[in-house]
Amino acid sequence: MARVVVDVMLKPEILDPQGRAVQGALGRLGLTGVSDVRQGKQFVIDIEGDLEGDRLALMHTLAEELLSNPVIEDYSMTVLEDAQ
Amino acid sequence: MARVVVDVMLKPEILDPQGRAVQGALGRLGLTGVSDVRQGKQFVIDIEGDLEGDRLALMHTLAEELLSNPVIEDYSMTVLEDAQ
Amino acid sequence: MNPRVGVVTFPGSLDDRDAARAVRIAGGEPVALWHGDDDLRSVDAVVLPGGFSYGDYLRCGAIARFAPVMHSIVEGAKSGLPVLGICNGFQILCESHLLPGALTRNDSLHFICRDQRLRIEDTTSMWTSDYEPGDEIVIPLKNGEGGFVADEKTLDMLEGEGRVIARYLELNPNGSRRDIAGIRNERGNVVGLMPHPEHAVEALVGPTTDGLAFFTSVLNSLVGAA
Amino acid sequence: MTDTVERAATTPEQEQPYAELGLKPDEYQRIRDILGRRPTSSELAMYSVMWSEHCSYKSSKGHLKQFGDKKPDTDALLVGIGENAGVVDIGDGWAVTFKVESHNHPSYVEPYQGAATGVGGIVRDILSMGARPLAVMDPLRFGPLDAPDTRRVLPGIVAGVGGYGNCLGLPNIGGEVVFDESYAGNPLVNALCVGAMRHEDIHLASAKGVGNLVVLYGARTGGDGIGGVSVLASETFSEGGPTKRPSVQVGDPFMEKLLIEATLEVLHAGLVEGIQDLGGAGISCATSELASNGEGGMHVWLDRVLLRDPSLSPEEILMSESQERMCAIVTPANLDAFLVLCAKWDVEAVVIGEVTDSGRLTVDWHGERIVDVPPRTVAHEGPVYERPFHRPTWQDALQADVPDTLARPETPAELRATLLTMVAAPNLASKSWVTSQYDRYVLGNTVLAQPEDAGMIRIDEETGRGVAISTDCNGRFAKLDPYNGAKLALAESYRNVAASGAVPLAVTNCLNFGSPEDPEVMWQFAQATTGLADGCLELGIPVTGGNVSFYNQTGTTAILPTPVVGVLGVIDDVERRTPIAWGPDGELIYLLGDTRDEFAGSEWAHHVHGHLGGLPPVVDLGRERLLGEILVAGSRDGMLTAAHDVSDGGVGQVLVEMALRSGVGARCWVPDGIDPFVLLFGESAGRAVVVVPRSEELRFTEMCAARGLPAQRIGVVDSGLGPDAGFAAGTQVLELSNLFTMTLDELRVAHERTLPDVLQG
Ligand SMILES: Nc1ncnc2c1ncn2[C@@H]1O[C@H](COP(=O)(O)OP(=O)(O)O)[C@@H](O)[C@H]1O
Ligand SMILES: [Mg+2]
Repeated sequence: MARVVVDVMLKPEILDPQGRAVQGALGRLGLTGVSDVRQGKQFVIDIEGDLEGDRLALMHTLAEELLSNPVIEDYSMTVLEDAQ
Repeated sequence: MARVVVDVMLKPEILDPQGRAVQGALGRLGLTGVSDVRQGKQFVIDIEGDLEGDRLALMHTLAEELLSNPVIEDYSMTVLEDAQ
Repeated sequence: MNPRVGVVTFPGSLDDRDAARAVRIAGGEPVALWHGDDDLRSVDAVVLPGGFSYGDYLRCGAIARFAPVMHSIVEGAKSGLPVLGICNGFQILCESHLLPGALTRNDSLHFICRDQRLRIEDTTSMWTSDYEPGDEIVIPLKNGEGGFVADEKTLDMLEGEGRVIARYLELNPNGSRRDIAGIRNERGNVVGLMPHPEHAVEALVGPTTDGLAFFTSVLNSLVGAA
Repeated sequence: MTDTVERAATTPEQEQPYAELGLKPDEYQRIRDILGRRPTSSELAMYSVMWSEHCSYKSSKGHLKQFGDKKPDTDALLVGIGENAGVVDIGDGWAVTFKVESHNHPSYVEPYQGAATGVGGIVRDILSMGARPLAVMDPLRFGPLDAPDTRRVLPGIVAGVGGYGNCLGLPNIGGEVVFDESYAGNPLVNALCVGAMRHEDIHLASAKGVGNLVVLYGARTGGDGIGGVSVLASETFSEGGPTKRPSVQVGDPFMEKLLIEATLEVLHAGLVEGIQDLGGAGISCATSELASNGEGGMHVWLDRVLLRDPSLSPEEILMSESQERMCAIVTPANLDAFLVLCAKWDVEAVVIGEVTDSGRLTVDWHGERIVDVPPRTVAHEGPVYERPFHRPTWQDALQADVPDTLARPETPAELRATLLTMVAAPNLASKSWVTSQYDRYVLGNTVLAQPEDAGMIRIDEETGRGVAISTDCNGRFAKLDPYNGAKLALAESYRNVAASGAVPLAVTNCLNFGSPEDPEVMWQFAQATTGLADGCLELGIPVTGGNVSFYNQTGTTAILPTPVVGVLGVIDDVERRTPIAWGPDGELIYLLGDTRDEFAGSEWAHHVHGHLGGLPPVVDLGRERLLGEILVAGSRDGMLTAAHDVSDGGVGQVLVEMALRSGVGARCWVPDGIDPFVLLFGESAGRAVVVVPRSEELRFTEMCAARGLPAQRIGVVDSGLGPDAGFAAGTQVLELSNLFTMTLDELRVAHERTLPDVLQG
């Protein structure tokens, strides 16, 4: 059994209105010096069996094309093998 | 300068319709054996200066009370000091 | 003198004009309240209207909760000020912990706008006293994050204490636990409701006028108390 | 190194990438002639975006002129074509502005954001006239419903339209969802906005008053949409490799909401001399248009522009299409008050320039002059092309391929089965899967919204004065005959507005076509614009504005010519609106107009036979006008309970929609002399089905007879047909005497399941 964590973030040059809103709120609530906030998505995926070969490749493709939108987002993917 | 990463996930007992939809889509696109998907949020926060003492405590409070809603969500927070 | 009902405008509030109109049609005097001002202008009751306060970024209602006006409203509510949160207002009330639970993404994952049938379950609150228990009404529902959730214990408590004020009939549009459309606090002065009674006060522009009684309820409660 | 005017003068031979920016060699040469030197890279950026097809209308201008030349005599037009949006007088001191625009190509690349920013853009156009935006509509067109591409783009586009409009607090009161093979790979996303203001609040985009300040306010400028105008809109779309800067723009409807409130406050406080939205071509467009419309000169300090991305070059800042920005001309005395109101709404604002009488638009970047041009040459004196056009070689063959030999249903059972098939056809099925994702209630003034014939909003709560709008186009008709197809689109839209009880007043349009460099497409365009201009003259309603979208094609195959027409009407009291749901038992159902055997381009030929050929239905605008007058008089004098225009799908579709909307059955029949199939499915223009209370029957039929409009009784509302038809009492039934009966439940399932079955999950 494997656990895959996919983090999806808007590309740096794309406007992130959510991040901006959070940045504003953090400042109003007294946290000084916040220079940037970006808000992304995180997917935690539990998969039975080993994630290798074709399935791993497919997982990568899906992370890029389904879980993220390559036109505006970047993704990063980590496979944790030791998930219970 | 510090970078703080806050991951926010729905508590396990709360229904996650987005995760369910992703699970269905992964299966339809040929990824077998997906037993669970949860979708959460990730905040990447860049802060000027060192994050210590009161400011660190405030950041923790805000992660718990602003960035997540303790009624339905859990959060985890990591401080990366070496951000450029 | 007509009771004064404050309607709060946050950046991104959308149904504030409509809520004020509903107050006026019900016979009250609407008073505009500004998010950045903690002065409640001696209003007798407050409506937190629908919309997308702060764009609904982060979580619906999460940022609005910290607005200066909310400090005063939370304090007022604790000492009995009637407060009605509609849609985004309901979300703000939950985020402010004036009401238990939270509102999550619709299970369909779509924003949904429909004429929704509800059953009024509780008429002891200040905002539902003009209804009869079991009344069925149809008012608009429009939200993207309207699924009411809370842990089982809280849900049982709400049911046990009769604090579910309205329930969805025919179709649960957003996956709300136990078909809950609205709840109240213990005292009955604070009510949160996902559908929009303020859009059902004029036959011409709403599906019914079934929503008007929310507003007449509070006006009558206030007059009765005075 | 910054390319300055000084440098440009001393390095005349430096090569410049004008071709990559979409400029032709002769256009580049013209720029050199205008300036008397080579342009700087910033000037080149400016000219290239402003002279793109999207901004300069270089291929269409010559044809669009007809809308002005053939303008009917009218007092209603307060501001005509050429401004951000036209303005019409609706009486009682109210003015209304409305316009439709396309966002086709961006919505294919990124459906959600493309559609969302399309809504955002048109809303700012309306706002920039000084009006409060009041409602939106979204005419959409896709490839076949079950095409994989449609399943990718449709949900995203719908979510984007809804996501932006809902968050902005504008009710969505109508639109279209049309499926056709030709839109596969090239969906059409048109967005319409309507707003209202008092006459005295009308504002124009002009920089008047030397010494006045140019204030840029709203969102910060980022690297988005750079090249979007010139690359996406003026050259054929191709899935090229990634460019350095994203061509996709992300919208922030929350910022736009703040921008609306802040803008209306500064306008009402009298703090604004001129105002312009930033859309295509960003700062290049706003500064050159404001200057060109005003004193003629402007100086800009470009380094003062607030940036989201500090690495942007001056060329990129000039071209950036970052959303949610506006530009205002403010006197120095009013500046502080202006900034205070912006701050109230958390809107950033900065002075970036001033109005001059130099006759030049000059731009400095950190003290160096990077632009020095006559603004008119940028904004209004771009190239104009007389593109060659000719009637397509295939047009005659297409028109000769009449649908007369297509197999028609004959027996009652076949007719019944065909009706069930037709009400479930993607183009005729219920669109509530789409419209239920849109807020139609917000602002509390929506009187009619989908699935009514027209969207209607109340403008004045005191008097009940309001407006109704419909957008329509049958692209198949336009392909068979673009001239009459455009007239038919106009006729349908006009009829829809009249059916709601409003008096048609003005027209906007969005002309979606293939490549103007294809002479056959250009012929379609020329024919359609002429048809529309002639039609508006005949109907007596002026074109107030619109938009042209070219290059809608995949490979060399163009989309159906799609001149979307929006008609706006006024109603003095929205209480007397005419809905499509019929009233109580016993009311009489009448068909108005002439029914002919017309099936070319019909939904039946398309859906059942996949056939397109012949000549579209006859269009008689005199007749449309008469029908409109009767529909409006029927509403005004309380003679009509309901009305529904007859178009796609024919009378069968209309009866089903009216029955489903009211939840009550009816007994209908086929009048003598009409073939049942032709009645049920024919698409003759100039018709409507109306419902008349018995007490009004005589008065109504006499009015029709006196005016010469055929009115035939075809049914009666009846909720008690269940038992006779063999169903339980209370079952609602639509009966066609001597042919068949159907329960409303059966019809509802057929009508409502089509979209969800394909799109859900
Ligand atoms: N098809 C059309 N019919 C009538 N007017 C049109 C049409 N296309 C463009 N126009 C008019 O040309 C002017 C310029 O259009 P456009 O550049 O799209 O304006 P904006 O940049 O303000 O959106 C506008 O007044 C617009 O209404
Ligand atoms: Mg404009």
